[in-house]
Amino acid sequence: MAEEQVTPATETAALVSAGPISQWLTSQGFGHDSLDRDHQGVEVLKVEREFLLPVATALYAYGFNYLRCQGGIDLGPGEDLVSFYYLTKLADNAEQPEEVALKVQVPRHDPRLPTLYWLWKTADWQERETYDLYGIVYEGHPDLKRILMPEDWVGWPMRKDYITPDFYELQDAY
Amino acid sequence: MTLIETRTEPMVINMGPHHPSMHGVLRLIVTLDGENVIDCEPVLGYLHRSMEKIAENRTVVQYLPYVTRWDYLATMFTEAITVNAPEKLADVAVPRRARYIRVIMLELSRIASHLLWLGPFLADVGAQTPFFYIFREREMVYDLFEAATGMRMMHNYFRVGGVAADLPYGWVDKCEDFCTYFLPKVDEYEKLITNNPIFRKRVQGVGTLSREDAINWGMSGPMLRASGVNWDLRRVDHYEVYDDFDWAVQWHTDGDCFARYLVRIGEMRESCKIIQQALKGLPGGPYENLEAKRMGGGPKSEWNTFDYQFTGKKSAPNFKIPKGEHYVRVEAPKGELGIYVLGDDSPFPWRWKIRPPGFINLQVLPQLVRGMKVADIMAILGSIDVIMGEVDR
Amino acid sequence: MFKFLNQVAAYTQDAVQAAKYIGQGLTVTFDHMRRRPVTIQYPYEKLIPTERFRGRIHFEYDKCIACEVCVRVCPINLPVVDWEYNKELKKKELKHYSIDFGVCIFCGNCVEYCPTNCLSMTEEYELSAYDRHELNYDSTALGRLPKNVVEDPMVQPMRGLAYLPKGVMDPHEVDYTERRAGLRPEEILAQEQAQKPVSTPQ
Amino acid sequence: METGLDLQRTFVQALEGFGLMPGVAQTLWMPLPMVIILVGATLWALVATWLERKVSAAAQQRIGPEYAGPLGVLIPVADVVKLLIKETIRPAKADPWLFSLGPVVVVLPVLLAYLIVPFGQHLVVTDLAVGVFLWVSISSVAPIGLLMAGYGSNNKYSLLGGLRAAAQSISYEVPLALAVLAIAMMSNSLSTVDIVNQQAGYGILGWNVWRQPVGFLIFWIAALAECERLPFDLPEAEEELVAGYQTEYSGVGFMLFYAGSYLNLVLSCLLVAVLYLGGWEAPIPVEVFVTGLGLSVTDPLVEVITAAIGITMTLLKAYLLLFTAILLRWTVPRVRIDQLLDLGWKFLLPVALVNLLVTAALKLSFPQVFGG
Repeated sequence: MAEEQVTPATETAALVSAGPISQWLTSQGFGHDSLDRDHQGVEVLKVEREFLLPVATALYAYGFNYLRCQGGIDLGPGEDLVSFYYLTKLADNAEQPEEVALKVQVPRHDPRLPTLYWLWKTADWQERETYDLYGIVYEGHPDLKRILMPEDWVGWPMRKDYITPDFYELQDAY
Repeated sequence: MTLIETRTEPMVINMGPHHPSMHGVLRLIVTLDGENVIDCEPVLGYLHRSMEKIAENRTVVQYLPYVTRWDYLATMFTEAITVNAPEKLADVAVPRRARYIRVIMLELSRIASHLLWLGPFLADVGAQTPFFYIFREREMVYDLFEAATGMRMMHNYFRVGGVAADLPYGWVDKCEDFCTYFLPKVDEYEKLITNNPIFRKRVQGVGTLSREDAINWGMSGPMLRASGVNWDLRRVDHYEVYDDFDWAVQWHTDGDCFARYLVRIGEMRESCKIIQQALKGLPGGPYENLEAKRMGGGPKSEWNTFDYQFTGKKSAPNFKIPKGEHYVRVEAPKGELGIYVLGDDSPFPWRWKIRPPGFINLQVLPQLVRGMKVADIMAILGSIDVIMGEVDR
Repeated sequence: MFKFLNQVAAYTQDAVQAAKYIGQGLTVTFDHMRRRPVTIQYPYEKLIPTERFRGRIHFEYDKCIACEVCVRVCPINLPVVDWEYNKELKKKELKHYSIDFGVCIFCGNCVEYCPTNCLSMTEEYELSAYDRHELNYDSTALGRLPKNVVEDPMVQPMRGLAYLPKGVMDPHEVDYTERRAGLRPEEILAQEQAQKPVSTPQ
Repeated sequence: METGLDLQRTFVQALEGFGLMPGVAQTLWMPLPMVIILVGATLWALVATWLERKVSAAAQQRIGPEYAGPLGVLIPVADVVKLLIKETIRPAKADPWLFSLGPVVVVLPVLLAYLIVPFGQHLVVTDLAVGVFLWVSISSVAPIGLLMAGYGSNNKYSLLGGLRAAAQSISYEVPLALAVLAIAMMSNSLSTVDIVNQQAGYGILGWNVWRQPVGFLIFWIAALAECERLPFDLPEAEEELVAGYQTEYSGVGFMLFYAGSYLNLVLSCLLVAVLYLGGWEAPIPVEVFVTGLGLSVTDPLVEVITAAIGITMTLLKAYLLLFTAILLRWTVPRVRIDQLLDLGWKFLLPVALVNLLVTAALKLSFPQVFGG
């Protein structure tokens, strides 16, 4: 991939160099932190959950019309949970369209953050899945309930501290 | 004249998880007013195996046999992405021959997947016969797969840094035979299906998805392209060696089921063309397994250089996924198949998030079927092309 | 009136078009009736598994060094390797080896990574049993070789597409002994030699 | 008109010759044709199911049933045996009466309608004056059975299927009847025997299909819809309604539906043959050969041969149509319910009406050709 060669120099030079999107956001007054670029050189922005909605809206207005991938990460037992978003500017005949990744860290004991469903409808099921597997609550989501696991499942299976039950009750067929 | 007011209770009908046209174990809770659909709620999870959790406890080598069980009809793509993710994270170089072989395999797999979309789609609107015709061609693809990989569906063929084995003797010839045989067959399908007035009536103007909606709902693959977006990751990301070939992105602007049909039919033709070109340009001898040439050429011949190998370096069973994160994707037949991988310098990935195209594409279903007829649910669901293995993972 | 007639004309045209295209579809299905069935009549005709076919695993007891690589590369750590450390020889001695084919998915990882090639894939794929525990093969059962389809007089062997001669698409058309497409290694070698007769190996 | 073979008269005369009273002889005769036609109809339906399998297999490059008898001809028998000994399951909350009576109500009218199918001048169970009309009216009883089955099954798919069957049957009854009306107008009779006789004399050129091409198509489409064959098999649309009204049926109940649908199909094909393709008439009139060979039409041997040819001809035409129906089934997709009703009410009905009017006009203008 061509993107790999984008800025290997800047990555090493400045520990956290703000990319163009980050600079634009800063110029518009949206608070966020730049993290290391990911391996393909996509800017990763760390956003506080209070600012997620405004930042996301700004990015949406900036042209990031396509939410590629949304998911959760568990940073480890007892540590924070992360909700990440990969955004792309989708256009016809695109060549290396701009991409950006957002990461929102939420504390494990209070994993709440606003939903992005109203900006990108595609967040609907992806956020439900993250809720289902990580227990991250997306406030304002129209239908936040378990999607892959049975509705009466106890626990959040993808968390690192989840203990697989030795014995499964036969789930009631609906 | 006053109309007599009749009030009917809406009927809630439960389609699935075992219903003839639910493509596996999808369950739809459909609210009907007579024959009209008021609402529909998909219920997933009947095939959920927590593939992501499994991935966190497996090395890449151990995990590879699992991945063909996501999208079990486009198996090569799941393997490709599983291999690509750690490969790109570790910056493993892939020989050109291996890339060509990968492209051939991927496109064959795309043909197989589109074929097994075409049959059930037509069966969903009521025509059973194409189902049998597509199996005839699909069997041939699978015969080719079996000869090269050892299995028809669960190949376990891609490896970090290349593919598991070189193509066997005579495989290229037979693959070319297949291409020349297959293109007229597509014409035959078109003759049987495309202009059939009943088929046209069933799919034209049904399940129309506008360009804006398609983007906003995160559609990908034929769903997105049928809605008028010229977006094909093979072109956008320039991965593997797709730039070496002359092919066109298939897209239509109507956004209905018929447009999706046309896009997929067109893609089968394009895939066939790509395969033909790739077979011609296969580095290291147009036709055969290279071993004989290598031995003939001696240890210092060009046949022994990096580009002419089918695997760069055989990966160790405890191949370490380096620290770092990224999101990789391929254009699978159903859409964008992506993996977000977060490595922490251990054989196991810390996080392995799968972005299955079917899962994302399926969520637009309630949107599309509202206000349509019962029979349209099947046509629309068929045109979305979901495989529950990857939706539920 | 004319407008109405035009409508009628357009309607008729539509109907004729519809009839035409349905007729076209009928010709396709009708044409298939004269084609040879592509099905293979399974118990009487069988496809010869390909060379790389991953069937039941064959195990050579004497070659095994009990290294347990097969266990480590297996997605579910399936092979059971029972060994004892022989202190005199300072070597692991294999006591027992078994694979449960009721659970195995024939991914071939164990065969690929086995350092001594004591594991290999056979072409046996008809593993049905009345009891699933019968599928748990011990080292003796794993050492048995399957019977080749070609040797079975009750079966008409067929080849898959990739093993047919060039241009042949239907396995019914040719005998299975006919040579398949592609050049043999020695032929490639001969070709190579013919191309550069001057150059000599160092 | 020649009299041809009259088995009834011969039979009754023979019995009277043994000294039986004419009334008793008549009574003895009565059940015979019924039993024969019952057995015959069942047999033809079984053949139809076998044909369905073989033709669909051939159209899909398969072999189809092969090992049950030569070419798998015993497969229908195996089917029947299987379905007979299969457990009959009735859902717990189904209505027992409706559920059990449904299949019977579906099959009986179809069997009853075989009364009027002629295979020769006298080779018909009853030559009713209202012939075709009887069939049209009787066949509209079947949807009641479907509705009963659909409603009684206590299953939503079944209910939808039953409702669809009713709607479909009502909409296609009308164009069907109108198409028949045009034929009746030309033949000045509703009797099937008269209709065939009216087409006789000119071989293939005399058949109604030339005088009623539009009517033929309307009748064929409507008949397919009445039989719930594939472009119109919405009541049992597998992909939508699982199996429609027969979802909950197994064993004998299912067999009755299955048999009913094929009996109905064969019946429709027979009727198309009778109404439009000259019934038992050969493409070249048999009389031509008979007189050409210098034989008398009333020669007993000739009569038997003519009757045999008549039966063969009728069945041949019917099975040719059946083949078309099967091939069509395996070629086209299914229409949607609104499109189905559109086609019935907005296309077939007006066209049938126009056809009727044109027929009437032609009849007035050319009474010789169009049956004055």
